[in-house]
Amino acid sequence: MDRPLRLISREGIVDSPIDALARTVEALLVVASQPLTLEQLVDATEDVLERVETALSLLSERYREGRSGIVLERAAGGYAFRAAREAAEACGRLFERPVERGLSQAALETLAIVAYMGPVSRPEIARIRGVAADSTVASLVERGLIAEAGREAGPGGAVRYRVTALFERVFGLDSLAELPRLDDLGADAESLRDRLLEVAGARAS
Amino acid sequence: MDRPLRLISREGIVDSPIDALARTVEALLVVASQPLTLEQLVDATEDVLERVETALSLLSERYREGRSGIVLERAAGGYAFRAAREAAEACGRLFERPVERGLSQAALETLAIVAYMGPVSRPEIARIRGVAADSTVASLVERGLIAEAGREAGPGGAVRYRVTALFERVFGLDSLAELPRLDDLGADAESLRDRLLEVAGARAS
Amino acid sequence: MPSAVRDLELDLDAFEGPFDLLLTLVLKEQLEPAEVDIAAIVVAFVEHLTARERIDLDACGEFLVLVAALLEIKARQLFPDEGAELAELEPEEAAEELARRLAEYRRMKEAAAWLRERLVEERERYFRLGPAPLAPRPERRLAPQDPAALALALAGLAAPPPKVSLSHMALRFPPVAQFLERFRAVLRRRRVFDFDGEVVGLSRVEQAVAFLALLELRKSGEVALAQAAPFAPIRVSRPEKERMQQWTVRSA
Repeated sequence: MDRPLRLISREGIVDSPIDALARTVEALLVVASQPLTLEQLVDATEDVLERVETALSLLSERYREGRSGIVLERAAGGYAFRAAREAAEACGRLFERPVERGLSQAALETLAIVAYMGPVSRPEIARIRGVAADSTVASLVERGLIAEAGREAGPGGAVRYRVTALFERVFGLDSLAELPRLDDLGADAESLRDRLLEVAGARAS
Repeated sequence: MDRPLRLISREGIVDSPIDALARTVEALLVVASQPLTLEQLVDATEDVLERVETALSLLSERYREGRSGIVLERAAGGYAFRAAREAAEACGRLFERPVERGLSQAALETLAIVAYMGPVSRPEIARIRGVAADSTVASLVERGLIAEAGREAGPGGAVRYRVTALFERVFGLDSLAELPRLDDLGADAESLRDRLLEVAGARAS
Repeated sequence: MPSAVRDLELDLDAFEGPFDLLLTLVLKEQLEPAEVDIAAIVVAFVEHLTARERIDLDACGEFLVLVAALLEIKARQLFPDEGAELAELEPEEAAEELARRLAEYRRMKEAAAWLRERLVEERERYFRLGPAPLAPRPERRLAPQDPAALALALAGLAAPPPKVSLSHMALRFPPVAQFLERFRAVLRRRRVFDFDGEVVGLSRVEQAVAFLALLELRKSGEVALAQAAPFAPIRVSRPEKERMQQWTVRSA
């Protein structure tokens, strides 16, 4: 028996409780304005976790690339509907991409700093990038990719920023843990340090 | 043959052009934040009106009450997805937000500025806080904690804001006169404003 | 007068030609200061000096001003606002700190490149921004709040920020273009003028930049320069036939 049929309730086919739950989850996902976590789905459906997970796996079978124009995806720590990739061209004719359109190199570097090191303040961003960060930060806030996250400790502390769920969604990340590790570049710092010390030594002798 | 299957493309089932079109329409509808008119759908799919109408009727058969948690609705001259009625309670629980315990630093600072110095404009709030105020002000207006209170003098003057009765209720104040005194910061709103702008200037330099 | 400094021939990775052209290109932002190996310039100058019979103190002074300016520009580009902080460290600590920051920035540049690639990969993914068309509008409710938090927030905003040392920003560079325009304007009014008379009252650094502008004008054939004797005023006039110098710039 084909799985998607199990979601369809009508005369002649038994409507199992899990199908009803899957329909409720569908409904929640189609009205939500952000990805919904498993916990949110459990709370809203007032059902149990295992059953909600089963419903989600039924739905991801039904709503997947090549089979449906609506695709269920994992994003920003939750579940959300999006358009199928095959419809990208049609979507491009109707919808703008205000969040990521025209992101400058400065904006991407700032995003990288906030994503890897956040919460981080404007002065810290400026220190790392070597140029003032004010307008870049303002534009990223306006796009909804970063948001305020309190101030630095102490009097007169600067506002700090973190990346948002929208950032994760736009870049197709389920969580920030999916950002590539940059540890292997640590060796770089070593060799740079040695070179600088060499120069300093040469000067002193 | 059951109609919904015609939308499903996979081995063994022929994927007719109208099914592909229906998937594209599905995709457009799930991305839209407004109902889409027939004309918009025709433009975006670059297809002909009659075929788009056929695709829509296939979709309204698939996405209807009792059969699916997602329901295709003709609304306000356009088409849009909504949650099925059977999921109304779950949706209600999803959108009924728990009572928020506190305010973000951004919201608190903005509220404090408006409460002590209002009516005050967005540019002035931004100057004092040292960061753009747009999203924070918009969110406080939406939550009913601040409201518009005229404009700054002169042509093109910026909208000014004051706190609301809801604000007073939330903070347990009978009137703004009951706000905690700020003797060490300045005797009146005017000297407070000067002090804050001076510090903000020092922070920005 | 040939100058031991201006005509100092350099052969670096990023640049080949006389020192004054290098400075001009850096000030006009046509050459990345980060690419310039300043230690190699110092070595070249010291070799140049030792090849001469006696120490040219004037040349040393001019060189110090110009190379300090170059260092300042390079340092400012790499580590803005950090000069004072680094100066307090021991050389080894400073080297370590510098290396750490350079590596940090390089990592962030790589992360930015990864994000850019990711955007390209993900550009076929469309999703809804904002609420669904027919979704209920939620109402946000807030628990009772303490008004003291408002006073505290304002007190935080009224607290002066920590002091940042700006001592290393003391050297300010006026753009070369400013002097180019200034000298052109003077030459439109007068056929000849004294360089010293035009720059009197300016700081050493401004004089150095003005001098670079002058060299630039001579190079492009817009002015002719003459000096009656060493240390005599430099006379600037509208051009006659001037020898064009052959300089080459190699890209990094």
